[in-house]
Amino acid sequence: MDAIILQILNGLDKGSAYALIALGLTLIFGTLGVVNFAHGALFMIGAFCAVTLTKFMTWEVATGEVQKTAWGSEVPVTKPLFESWFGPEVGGALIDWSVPLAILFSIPIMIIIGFVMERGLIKHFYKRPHADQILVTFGLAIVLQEIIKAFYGANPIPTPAPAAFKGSFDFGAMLGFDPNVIIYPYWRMVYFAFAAVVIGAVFAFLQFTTFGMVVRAGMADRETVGLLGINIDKRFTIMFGLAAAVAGLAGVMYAPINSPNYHMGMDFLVLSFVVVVVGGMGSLPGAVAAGFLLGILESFASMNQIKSLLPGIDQIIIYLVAIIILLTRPRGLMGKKGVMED
Amino acid sequence: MLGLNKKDTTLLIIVAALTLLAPFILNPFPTESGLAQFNAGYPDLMQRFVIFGIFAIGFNILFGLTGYLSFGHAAFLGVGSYSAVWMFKLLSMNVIPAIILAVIISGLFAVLIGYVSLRRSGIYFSILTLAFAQMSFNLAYSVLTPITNGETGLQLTLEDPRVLGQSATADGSIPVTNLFGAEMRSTYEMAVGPWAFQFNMGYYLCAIIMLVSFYLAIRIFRSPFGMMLRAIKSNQTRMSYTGLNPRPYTLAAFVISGMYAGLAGGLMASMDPLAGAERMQWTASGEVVLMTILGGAGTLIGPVLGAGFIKYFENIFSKINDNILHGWFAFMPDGLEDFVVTILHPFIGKGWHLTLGILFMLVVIFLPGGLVEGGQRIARLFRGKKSDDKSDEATQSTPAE
Amino acid sequence: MTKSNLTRRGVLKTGAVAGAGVALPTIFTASSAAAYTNEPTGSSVTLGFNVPQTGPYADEGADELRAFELAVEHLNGGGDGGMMNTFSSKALKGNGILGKKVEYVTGDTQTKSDAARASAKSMIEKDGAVMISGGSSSGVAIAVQGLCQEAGVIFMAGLTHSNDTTGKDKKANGFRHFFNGYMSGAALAPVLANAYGTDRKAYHLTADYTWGWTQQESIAAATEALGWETVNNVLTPLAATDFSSYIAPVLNSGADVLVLNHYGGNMVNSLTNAVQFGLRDKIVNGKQFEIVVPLYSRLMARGAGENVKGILGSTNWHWSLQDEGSQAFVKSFGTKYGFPPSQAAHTCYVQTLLYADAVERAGTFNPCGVAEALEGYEFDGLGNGPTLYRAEDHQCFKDVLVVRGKENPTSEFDVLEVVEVTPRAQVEYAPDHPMFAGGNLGTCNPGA
Amino acid sequence: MGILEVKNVNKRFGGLQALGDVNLSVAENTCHAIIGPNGAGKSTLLNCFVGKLIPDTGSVMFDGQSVLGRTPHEINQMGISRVFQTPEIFGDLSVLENMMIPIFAKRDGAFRMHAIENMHNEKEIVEAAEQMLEEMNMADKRHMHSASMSRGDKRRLEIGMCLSQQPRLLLLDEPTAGMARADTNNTIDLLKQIKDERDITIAIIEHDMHVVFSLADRITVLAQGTPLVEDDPENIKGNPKVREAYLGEAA
Repeated sequence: MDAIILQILNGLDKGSAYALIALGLTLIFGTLGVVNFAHGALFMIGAFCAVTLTKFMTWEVATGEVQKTAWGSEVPVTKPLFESWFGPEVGGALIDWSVPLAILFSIPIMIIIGFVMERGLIKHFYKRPHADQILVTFGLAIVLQEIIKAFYGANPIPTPAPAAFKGSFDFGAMLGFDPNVIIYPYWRMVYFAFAAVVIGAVFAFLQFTTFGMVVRAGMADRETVGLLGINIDKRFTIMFGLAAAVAGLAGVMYAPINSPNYHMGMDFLVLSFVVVVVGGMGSLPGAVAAGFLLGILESFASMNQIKSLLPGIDQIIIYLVAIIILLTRPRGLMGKKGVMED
Repeated sequence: MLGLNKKDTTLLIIVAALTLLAPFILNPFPTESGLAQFNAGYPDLMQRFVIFGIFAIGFNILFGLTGYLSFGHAAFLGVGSYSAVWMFKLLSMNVIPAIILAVIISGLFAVLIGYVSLRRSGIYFSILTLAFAQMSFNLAYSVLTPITNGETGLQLTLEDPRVLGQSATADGSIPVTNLFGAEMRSTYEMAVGPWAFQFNMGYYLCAIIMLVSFYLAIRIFRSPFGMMLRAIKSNQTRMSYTGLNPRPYTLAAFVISGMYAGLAGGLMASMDPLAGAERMQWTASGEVVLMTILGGAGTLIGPVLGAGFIKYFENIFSKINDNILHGWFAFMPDGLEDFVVTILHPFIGKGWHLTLGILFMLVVIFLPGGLVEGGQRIARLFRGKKSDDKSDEATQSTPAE
Repeated sequence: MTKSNLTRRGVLKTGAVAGAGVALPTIFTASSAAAYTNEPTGSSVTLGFNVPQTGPYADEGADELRAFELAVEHLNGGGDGGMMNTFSSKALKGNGILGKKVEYVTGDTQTKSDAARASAKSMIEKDGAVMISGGSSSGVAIAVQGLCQEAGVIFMAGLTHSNDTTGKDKKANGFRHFFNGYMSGAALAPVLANAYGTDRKAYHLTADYTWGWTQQESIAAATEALGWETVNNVLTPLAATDFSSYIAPVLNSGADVLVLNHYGGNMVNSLTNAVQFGLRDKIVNGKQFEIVVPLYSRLMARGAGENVKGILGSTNWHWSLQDEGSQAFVKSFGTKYGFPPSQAAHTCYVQTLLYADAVERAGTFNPCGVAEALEGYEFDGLGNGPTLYRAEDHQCFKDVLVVRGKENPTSEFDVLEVVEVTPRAQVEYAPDHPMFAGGNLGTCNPGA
Repeated sequence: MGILEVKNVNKRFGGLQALGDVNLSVAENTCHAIIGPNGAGKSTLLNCFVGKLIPDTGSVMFDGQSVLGRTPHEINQMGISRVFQTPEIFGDLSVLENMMIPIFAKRDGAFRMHAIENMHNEKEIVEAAEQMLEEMNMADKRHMHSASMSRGDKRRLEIGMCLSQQPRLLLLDEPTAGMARADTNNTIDLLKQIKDERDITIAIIEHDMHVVFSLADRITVLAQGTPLVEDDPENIKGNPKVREAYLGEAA
């Protein structure tokens, strides 16, 4: 029982990341009809927004003193930029909170990146075959990755969460199990809550604003919306910006969970496509549901009891589930007819 | 000739000439010159060109004709390689049984995956194939290690039985792959002036198999079957209301292209008897998709061009380093030399991915029909304005060209 | 800067001049005109450095490449000579190898067996490389080692830690300077027993591929011999990025030590996740919960940030070593690049020098001569104390470092501190040790 | 006994009764029209004939054999061809190729692996296709990319493709929907000609009364999923029930 609760918690957390990425991807799929292989790269750039802010705050500025290094050369003694600006206390606190602060910093950046991508490139590919879209967005993803690699190298970069969120909470003790049986890190709880808020905000935005209504109508029937004389172009751009922002936010908050590296987007790309398709093309609730479902199943599959029964099941569970769902439900969990079927 | 019309015969002859003369064509620069870096006429890369050409030709039979985008084709390549290496381990070092087994096993594997995946179309089909291939890869890397030798890749050892051959040669090494005694690695070298050309047995075997595959692909493209496949891509509803069952057609195309992939895998193992699990990863499946689209999906020669393009960058550009750049630009004044090297630095060596990514974007933006369209535009340029209309018509009436 | 002009076939030049446009059938099997594959006949010799330039290990590969460039510079008489001055053998004179100027070509392994072999093949076939070195994973090392055996060139392995490289997959043409899983276990276990006691229950998380398995086997055997109990060993997928579902059940298993048999990105993520779960703040069985990372890479450890503090592991070499050889190497590397070298860089530099030295001593580039010169060779002054290249399996035997994540790092390079230098005698094993059994070195292949 | 016998067909979609107790008999070599207001269930009924839908209860017999549970291509092979509301042709193929495919299907059945056979050896098929194009007055367009033709031409091609299979029953689903007057008249003329010159049964669903009364020998009026009346065209015109349910509304 405790093991199951534990894996549900883990699954919710994994699912949060899957759902957030899949949400943005399905917005682009569903509204714009574009197969965006660069979506993983947007997630990665989000994470690097956090890295960049942390790096900036801790930029080493010379204090004027000089010390000798172990490998023989002399280097100036330095201290972090924010500490020299705001003093060790305020500066230190700001540095500690750099990841949450990066949210503010990343939203405008991601939206601008989304706008530029859509206006400069994706726009010209709406009417092109999916194959061309794959090629151009894949090319773009490689270019974005390589740019990040040129600045930050290939190794992961530690981006810690604020000290207040370090450590874990003992659910076991709270629920009456033995202590230490069900523990869960604070930051992962924050991530889950954050994901829930972002997902809720996106749904509310699409549900309760005129803009959202038009977009939902556009997802259902693009031609009619076009016929109504609504400037769908501008809205597509905004949608792309929104999707980029969601992917970016997912990345920013993910940075403390796993140190970001330049290819983290590619690691998530295939998985997020699977999630979107299992959820059903063009369905936002489907993408979110599939994200959580696959996250939880993946966690269950990594339980020792199950692994000893079916060795290697955790290696393939996601794909296996995807196959089963697609064979039993032709359009995924909540897919709409006719979207991306040809 | 050979049941082909004049245009296709010309194409086949051109391709045959290019492949057979590849050792000359790919080594245009004298060995001692700085530009020798761009020479691609060495056995391993030439083999790779034609082997990936076969892979892409086969993929195009599925994707180019039926429009079904498989994202798991590398699985068949991997299965073909494993089968071939097992044949070398158990039977003999002759490549023929290995290649035959590779084609058969990958064909069976394709029947299995195709039968299930083809129940869905569009992106759902793509994801099903992707899921199967990723499962194969993940299992091959871990749980199936006794069969696949996991991370390292399946390789030959001195202890292999090789019932029809020998476990080890007289001098205690592992025997090499051969075709009835002719070693795949044997290379004839020819020096002409400052040039050096290498003629490799393995390459010519691959090249001939590639030409046969290419010829078969032309026949399939031009056959009633090929027309049916194009009809499926065009309108499946009409297809079934015309009394035709699309499923066996798509399955046949899927299996044929799976067998092409298996053939490529078997050849790869024959040239270099090691089968790595990475061959089955989604990136490898993605690579053949990119090759086909880059060259021009649905065209006969496009996939081969795309395969050559990507493999060239992977093998040639990744080997250029700053040192070599300095060598090229040594004639410049020091400051300028360093400046030029600094500018080029991000695009070479470890930056070959970046160059490739940029080229993907440029090609797809400016040449919507892939490299083949680039070729057509150049041809049109040469032919001049007077024949402009004609060539337009030609491309229009034969969309499969 | 060396001007590399990639001469391969000096041998062909004569023929070419004479033939002047006429095809001259010189040979029919691979380079049979020469005595061995890619025999250097001109004034220079080409080495092939095959390192990961793309993918997750690109930074490690870049560091290896720096070390190679430095080694070539020193071999050709440039720079301050580095470890050539401290090396016990004085055969190298700074005039290249056997008087031939050293040139090199580079390639990208992509950390994939296939790509690595393709790249190595192109170096052998196109560029005429007579030795291949580098690499950052065991799969790649074993694949390339097999290729070099077939092609008849020497392979000087880079970073490869699997027992198999010089165990069941050992090859006569391949040589490994880097230590292995067994040595990690043998060096680490006593230190662990000292620090955490002999009554410990260990929970292993192991990367689900050959390297992970051999390391887990080695560590478990070594720790069990000292009284530890292995509670569980869970295999994790290579592609895993989030290890939460593997780490969460650890506390519940009754284990009080977590052993992470992961490398690179896997290690960074699993360690970060484990610390996130607060495992190290827990008391289990009345003891402080501990985490162990048997194979450390400083470059990668940096990615885990503060999480490595106080965590024990082993490493092949570390720049803070105070012996003369290490100091000389750190100095010349640091002067040239501005930061200290990694263990991967050290191994690659040393392997290049060892190869060059063996050629000098053998008086030939012939792989069989070189192999003979390396087999059973005792040397010192290359940073790891007195070292033996054992003839039976081509594995180097030398001291192993046990390190700990530093509590108060002074710079981003100052991540690890050396806890103990485990003497060579303690990590030695018989060539037919069960963990290394099943292989066959075969005979050296000169190609041709 | 008609060539197509529909008995007690019911079909529900969730709470909606789309078809309720439909009985229908189409006599051989006649043109039978099914008319009715929007949402009367005409298309649902047609889809039950071709294998796209399976009724909840009842039977659909073609020439004495049940079509239920068979796939569209099997039903086509039995001798039923269908023309769609929006012309369904192979847009990426040339007109001649479009015409060849149904002829192949007629000759070779639902699947044949003719992968390396040469098109040049299929003279009979090419000739039959050319001849059909001749009959459809489309011979001059044979090398055109079929997607680039006018809607009227596409319709003509689609009908030709169906006829080339020499079906015993031709199903027409609003063949003139969305057409200009001139195209509509051309289509009517074409269909009349087909009816007169061939031994063929036609079942037509139509909205346009002009078309219906120009072609039909017999008319069934469908309202809310149930047949209201079945009679000859003259009687239908005067039937007050029909006027109320359909024509009245249309007027």
